[in-house]
Amino acid sequence: MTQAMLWIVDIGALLALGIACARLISGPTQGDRVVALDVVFSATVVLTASMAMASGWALFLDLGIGLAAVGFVATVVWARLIDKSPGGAS
Amino acid sequence: MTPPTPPTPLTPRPLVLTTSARALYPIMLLISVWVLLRGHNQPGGGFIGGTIAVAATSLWAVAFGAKDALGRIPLGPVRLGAGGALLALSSGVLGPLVGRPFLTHLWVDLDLAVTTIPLSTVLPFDLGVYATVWASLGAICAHAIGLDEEAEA
Amino acid sequence: MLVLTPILVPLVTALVCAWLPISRQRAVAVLGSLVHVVTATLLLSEVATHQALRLELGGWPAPFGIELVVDRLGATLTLLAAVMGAATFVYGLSDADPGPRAKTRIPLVYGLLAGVGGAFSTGDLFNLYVWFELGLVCAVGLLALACTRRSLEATFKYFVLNVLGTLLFLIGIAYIYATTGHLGFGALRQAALHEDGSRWAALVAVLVLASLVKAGAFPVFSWLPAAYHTLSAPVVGLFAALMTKVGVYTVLRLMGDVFPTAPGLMNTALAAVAIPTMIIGVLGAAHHWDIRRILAFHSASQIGYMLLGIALGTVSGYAGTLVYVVHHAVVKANLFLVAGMIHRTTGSFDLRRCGGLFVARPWLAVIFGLSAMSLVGLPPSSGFWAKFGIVRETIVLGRFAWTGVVLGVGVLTLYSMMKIFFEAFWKKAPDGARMPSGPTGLGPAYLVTGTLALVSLGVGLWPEPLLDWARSAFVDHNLATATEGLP
Amino acid sequence: MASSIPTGEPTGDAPPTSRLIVLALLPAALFLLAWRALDGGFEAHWTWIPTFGLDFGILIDGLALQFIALITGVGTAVFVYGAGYLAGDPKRARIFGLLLAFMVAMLGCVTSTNLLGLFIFWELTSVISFLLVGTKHEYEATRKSAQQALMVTGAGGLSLLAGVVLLGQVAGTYAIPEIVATSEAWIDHPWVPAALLCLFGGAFTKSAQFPFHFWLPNAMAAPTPVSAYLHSATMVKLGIYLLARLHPAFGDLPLWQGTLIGVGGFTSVWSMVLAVKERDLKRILAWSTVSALGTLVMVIGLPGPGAATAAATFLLAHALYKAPLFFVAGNVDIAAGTRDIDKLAAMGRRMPYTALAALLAGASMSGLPLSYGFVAKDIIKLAKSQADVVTLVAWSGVFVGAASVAAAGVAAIRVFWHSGGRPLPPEIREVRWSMRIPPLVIGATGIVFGLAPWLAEPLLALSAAAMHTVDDGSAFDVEPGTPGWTAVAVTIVLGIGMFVVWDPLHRALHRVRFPKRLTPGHAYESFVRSIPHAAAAVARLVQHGRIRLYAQLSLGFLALGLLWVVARLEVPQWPSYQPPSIPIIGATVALVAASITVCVVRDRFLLLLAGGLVGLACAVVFVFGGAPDVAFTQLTVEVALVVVIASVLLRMRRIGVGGDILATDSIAKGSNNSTAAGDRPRLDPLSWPRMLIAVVTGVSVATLLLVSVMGPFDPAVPRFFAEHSVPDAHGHNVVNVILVDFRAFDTFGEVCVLLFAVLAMLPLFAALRGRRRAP
Amino acid sequence: MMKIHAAVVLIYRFVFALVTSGLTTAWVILRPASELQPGFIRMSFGAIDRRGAVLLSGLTSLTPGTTVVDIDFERHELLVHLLDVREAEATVRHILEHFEAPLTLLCPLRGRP
Amino acid sequence: MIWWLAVGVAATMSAGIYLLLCRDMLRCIIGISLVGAATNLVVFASGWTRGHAVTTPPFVPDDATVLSGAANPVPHALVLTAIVIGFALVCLSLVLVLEIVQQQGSTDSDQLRDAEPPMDEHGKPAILDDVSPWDDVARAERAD
Amino acid sequence: MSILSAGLSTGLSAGLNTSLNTSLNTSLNIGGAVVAIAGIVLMVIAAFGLFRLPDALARQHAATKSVTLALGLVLIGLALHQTGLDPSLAGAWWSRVAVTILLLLLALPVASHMLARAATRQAFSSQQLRASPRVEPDAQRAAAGGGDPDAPPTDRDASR
Ligand code: NA
Ligand code: NA
Repeated sequence: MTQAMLWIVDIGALLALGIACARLISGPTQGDRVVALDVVFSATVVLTASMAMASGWALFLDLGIGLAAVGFVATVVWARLIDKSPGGAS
Repeated sequence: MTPPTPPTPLTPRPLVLTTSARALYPIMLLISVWVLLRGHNQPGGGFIGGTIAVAATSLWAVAFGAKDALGRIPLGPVRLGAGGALLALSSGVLGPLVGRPFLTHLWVDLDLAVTTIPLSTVLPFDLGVYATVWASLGAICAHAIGLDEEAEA
Repeated sequence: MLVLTPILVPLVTALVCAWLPISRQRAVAVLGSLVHVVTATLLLSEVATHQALRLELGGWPAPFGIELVVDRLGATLTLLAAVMGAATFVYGLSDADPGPRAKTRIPLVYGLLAGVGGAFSTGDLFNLYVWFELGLVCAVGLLALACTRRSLEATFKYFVLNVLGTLLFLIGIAYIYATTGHLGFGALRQAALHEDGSRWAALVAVLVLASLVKAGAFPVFSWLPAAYHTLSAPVVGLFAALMTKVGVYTVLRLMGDVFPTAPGLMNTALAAVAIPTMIIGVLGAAHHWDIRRILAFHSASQIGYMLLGIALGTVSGYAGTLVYVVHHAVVKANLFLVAGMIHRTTGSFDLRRCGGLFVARPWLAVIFGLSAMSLVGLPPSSGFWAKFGIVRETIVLGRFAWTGVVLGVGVLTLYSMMKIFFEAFWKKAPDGARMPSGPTGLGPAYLVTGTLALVSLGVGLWPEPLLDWARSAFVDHNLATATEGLP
Repeated sequence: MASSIPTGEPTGDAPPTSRLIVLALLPAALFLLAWRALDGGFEAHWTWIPTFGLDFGILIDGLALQFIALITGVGTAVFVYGAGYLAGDPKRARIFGLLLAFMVAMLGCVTSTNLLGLFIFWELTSVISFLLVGTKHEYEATRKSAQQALMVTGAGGLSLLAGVVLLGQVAGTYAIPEIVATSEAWIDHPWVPAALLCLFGGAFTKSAQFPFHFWLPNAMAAPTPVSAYLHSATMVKLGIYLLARLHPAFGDLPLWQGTLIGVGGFTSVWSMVLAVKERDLKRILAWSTVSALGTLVMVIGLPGPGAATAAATFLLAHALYKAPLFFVAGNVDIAAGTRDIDKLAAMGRRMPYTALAALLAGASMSGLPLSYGFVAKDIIKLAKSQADVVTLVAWSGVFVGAASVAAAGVAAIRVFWHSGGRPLPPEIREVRWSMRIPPLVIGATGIVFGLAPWLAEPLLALSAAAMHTVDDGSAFDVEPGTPGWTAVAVTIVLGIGMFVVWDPLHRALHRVRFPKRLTPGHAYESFVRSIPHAAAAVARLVQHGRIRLYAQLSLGFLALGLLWVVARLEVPQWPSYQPPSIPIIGATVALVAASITVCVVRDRFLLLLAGGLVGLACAVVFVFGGAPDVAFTQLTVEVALVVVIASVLLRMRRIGVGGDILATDSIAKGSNNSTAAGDRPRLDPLSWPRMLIAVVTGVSVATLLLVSVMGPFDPAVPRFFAEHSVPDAHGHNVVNVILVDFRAFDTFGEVCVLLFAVLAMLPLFAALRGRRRAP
Repeated sequence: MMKIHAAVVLIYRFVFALVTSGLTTAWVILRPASELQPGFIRMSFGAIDRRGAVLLSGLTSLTPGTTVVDIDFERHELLVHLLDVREAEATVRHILEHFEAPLTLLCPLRGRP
Repeated sequence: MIWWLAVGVAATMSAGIYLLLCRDMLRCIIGISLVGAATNLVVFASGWTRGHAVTTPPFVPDDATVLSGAANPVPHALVLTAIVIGFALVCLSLVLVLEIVQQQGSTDSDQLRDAEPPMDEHGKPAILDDVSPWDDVARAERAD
Repeated sequence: MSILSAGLSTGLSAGLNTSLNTSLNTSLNIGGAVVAIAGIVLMVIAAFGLFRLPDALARQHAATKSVTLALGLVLIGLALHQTGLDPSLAGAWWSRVAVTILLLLLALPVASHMLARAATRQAFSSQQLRASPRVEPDAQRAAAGGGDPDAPPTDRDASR
């Protein structure tokens, strides 16, 4: 059951990752991209959690913690930069 | 009570950002130090701790400006970076002082009444790595964020 | 601890200078250079009595930790780096184009010296890569220091091609590691004994290819003539002395020492790189009228000689390359330094705008003449013995075509050096040339360039110590794959 | 050519003879000292370069002694003459210094026992000659002459070096006596012909033999003392010296004989033809020097016992007449301000001493009886007859002799006694004593030796013995005194005839349309001219300034190298297939997708994001490859990269560089005509060579990875880390233990790299900040 | 004690808001898009200090369908983006009812009437 | 697993090299970062002996003193530092290009012809204006 | 921070170790899996929202709120499942999951706010924003707190 669940979780996370990446790439505004980036980070946290379970090493969750922290910073920083920038959509 | 100015589209410096940056900056630095300290046995260490501190600096830079963020790096980025490298170096020099090769780490168990704390030269080494990574990458990120600061200049 | 000094002395100097304000950097740098030269000399004398100095860092035994190994090859180049670092520093005290007064300049220079020193003294492949990176970053910093359009352009070209080389080097390290499980030179040497066959050669070839980029061999040399001439005089002197030499050193270390069992086809392939490098370099130089650009192309050409010495694959060839490296570092740096003085005196680096120096600055003419003779390889100069070692070995091995190229390129080198001599020294100063009438404040520059010219001359007159030393640097490795030549 | 240059030399009652004349005491003393070696010779050795088996040795035997006598004797004269000639010349100190250095180099060359030592001094003489030829370096013509002299002799020197090394390799030594002594043993070595050809290259360039003869007349740009010393009496004879030195070893080889006789003979004839084409007195003398050198070369090549004697004798004779004639030409030049024989006439009345010297030397040059030239030519004839050479060679001597007579006539008769029909300018008068005595003394010596040839015999006998093939004392067996009077008469009569028709002959020769492009001098010129062209072509090829093409060249080379490396792989073992986890599949797909995206995408942000995606995929690989530390670092770094990239791109947009990557969105000042987006040239259209290079590199790198992981991997190091991490390094995170302990030095270095990267960036950031502040 | 109670209430409402807003947004995604009518409104808040304003904005953002775009502290106004402006009135009332009171208690605006 | 990774390496490396050959300097830099990423993957995989990827992280459990059955930690350490360095290099190049763009107004690397200007009409190299910006500064400093 | 997490983990694992039995383990397994899968489904839906929703501002709702909730659910689900699988790891898991979720909760409003600002800045002009209506559920408060919404606009951004 663990395997099946992890399989589903992995697939789901990758799916979310893929969709988010598609939005990341297709834009069209910077705002869209930074929104997508946030999703990317969250999906990656899911992947680390899945790895933590699959490997039996809880320490992969630490990765998730760090990722949540710095991912947040990335989102905020990028959003703020867009917020400050003069023009409209790229 | 009449506000002094008419409604604005977007305030230039978001209150949410500055307030949360004030709160998160020390927390993130604490996390980074924690990651640094536990690095010898758990994931972490100087490099990773340093990069988390860099995230804190970036956050501060984006909230309060690059200059302010650089000013919050103790000693300033160049001196902290150089000092970190020198610290790492000096941790290696203790080895030769007791007749062991350079960069030989020494371990001493500090016997307090309650508990013994293992002290070692690994910590200053990793601390030096942490300091330099923070200072260097923090300077890069803060300066980069500062590239776009003309609105406030 | 002495083994550490090639790295730590310049590095600590750099770090302390980075800490200090610009007004107090110079004093530290003087001290650093002094200690650097003294320790490098001590190191050399140590190595002369012991075979090689080793230090297992952190006390971890050799195949496991990082080992620093300074043998005669490394010690020689370390001393070279220290001396050239000190020389260019003293030269920088004159007002011959000292370069932008930036707070980061002295730290970057000493960082570069540390990177170079690290490359010369490490006994570990990945550690070598680390020092490569340090040198690269510092070089980029020095190139970009002026922030002019020209210097940034040079920086970009330098950066792209050199980073590529560095990354390829790292890939090569990964291959070697994946195959052997080792990174230390000693363990790799052992592993190489059991390895032969094409796969091994292929993996070593990747490392050599990457080193060729650093060395500035044709056709991966474009960064060199694109970048050198944008630097200020003392820095370009340092670059000329050391940058490409690190690449040559690496090729020498890899092919001559660590992986000596690499088959002979590699040597032929290296010659196939070295010979076009010599020719293209010397022809490219003949095209130019800017002294620094002439000299930069000549650097490439001379790299060809050094690589050819390695390609010979014998002790004499390797020794010839070592002698050549030492000679070229001194002489080419000196020529670049003289170019800076010419610029200071005539206001231009372009030969079409210089002139009249033979009369106006006779001692400069003497210094240039001695160095140029040395570069051409006319006796009695260090260049003659450097070239002779390689010519002789090509003949010993019956590679007459190589001999022909070596000698023919010499003629073209002569042509270029004469061109500089004619235009800058013999020709009358053209109208509008701004020759300063008063003192030019070139005292330290004369001291340095004069000394270096005398060093070259001295080596030319009594080369035996250097030749014998260079030979001994390789003889004891017992690596000769070809028979010793006579006489 | 050189005569057109204003000399700037002192005339008439200009400053007195320079005090530098005391320097003449040095060669004079050496000259006297050298005679002490006449009985027994002198030999000395010092260890010099054992690495190459080199001793620095000095050997003064007969041949060396003759050359020493020549160098110091003529040297004394030159120093005396030069003190007068260069009086008041601001460059005189430098010239004297160089002449002294030159003398030392010459002495070193002729006394060195070691071929390599000889070579070193040989090259030194070339360099000093270059500097002396370039005395009047302000003039381009002078510089060209100097360049030519050094290029030709320098290239010859390199050839000589090759020859020396080859010979050293064959003979096992560089010591000349040993080479000579052991030549029997290795003379059949296949490398010997190559060595000889290389040696010839050196000797012929130095001694201006065809086809390298052209540089010598051009070197007449040098002041007269220099020409007299270097380019007639001494330096140009170094080639002769070398050939004479090695003659004992190779004299019996047909290659040796054939080449020397052929080249020397032809040179001696051809250069006299060229002499007739000249009007400049100094150049005429120069060509006759070339001719004499050719004769010497030929004579050395002659088999038979007389050759050595003939060579030694002619060597002496030539020095005795050519040096004074050069002095004479210099005197004429000083007095009249020209060396053009058309403008010179009837100088004898005003310059009686110079005219006398000219007569004395001219007689010798003509080989008139009672002069030493006569003795020499006679011995040469004898040597030829002994050698049984072909008639053509024998009779070439008659032509050369006749032409010499004519040239001597021009120099000694025409200039001084032939009245050109024009009145002599009043300012012409005899030169000062220091310029009169040297030609007179040497010229007179020639006559003295002609009257009493036995005076020179001890020296010449020794010299000839040294250059003779068999050391049996037969060298000097040629008894002079049986002159072929007919031949002498024919030569002199012919010579007088040529002298008489010198001008018509000159005009006739100029009318002959010789294909100029075939002359060696022209070949040299084209070679020198072609260097810049070839160089420009090379520069166009390798220094076009376009980084992408640099990268293309470099990467093409690397790709080729990698391909070569991969192609040379023997059928390797490949890793077995191991089914991957889903995230790895996802990461791979992401890598491929991102890779394709970055290549085709137009938008800058997209490009950077796709690049960031690669980093993310790498992080996934690291996570599922069991490396949380690495993944963590990758992710945090990725975040920092996002920050930096976003900042940089936003700044770019502020500058005005838009999002579209394929368009040249230049805002370069001046080109303010804003082109529509559709008109913009596409910067980076997809190109096949680039793709090919990229794919070859990528696939090769991956292939080599698959190949290299097949081991044989020695697990000792990771095992050591696994075992010692906790007990000895007190850490459970082995990666961190490696970073801070096992391989802490790497970490330290990398940390420094980071710091210095920041130092490198600080000026850039400062510049960017400064630009923002600027309006 | 009042403050602790207020804080506990706030945290509870915070988590509750998070869950409901997450699910609501998911529902918004899944239902046909044409039903939405997004837009901005402005909303003033009471005597709360800066920290309180930030907290309020955070809580507002967690309310389903709303996001605070800007805080104009000088005017004591929030600029709020709504997924559906037709529900503006109800949303604003909900926010003020649930969050303003505890925040006024926790972070009162000092130095102002 | 290594086969999949090899595919990823090949793709990333190829794309990186392709971008390096482009005229746009920004593309060049992304090319460098891609090549760097591919390099990191190669180094990472160099610990997979015979292509067999061990995915257990190299941490010694709290109750153990010897690591067993875990991934080879050496490449991890090497990659870790390489990542940080790669980041610094990419940042350096980004800022460098930004300053170039600031000065020349475009990211076209073909316009980088200031240090290597084209030849003049006679095929001779152009004279570089060799008065460096700090030249006058140095002179002024000497003056006082 | 570390003390807190250490204490939490020891406490939790001790408690769970003693009290759990096999059936509880199984139910934890199944329950955890359900929660995790529900979370991941929610995440996919949210990601899907990046395409379904009309503009960046609307997408931001999906990206922040739904994704955060989804992530929380996945983490809690996995932690539950892990507790069922191997109670000895439960402490380590729960402490870390708690920290992560705490972090997410802190980050969510800020990120959401910043994202919304960015999206707004890119998609809407100053005029549009000024024209946004003021919604006042309570008329008295409006009089006390607000100025005149229709006052002539002066761009404060520009004046700085
Ligand atoms: Na060089
Ligand atoms: Na490392």
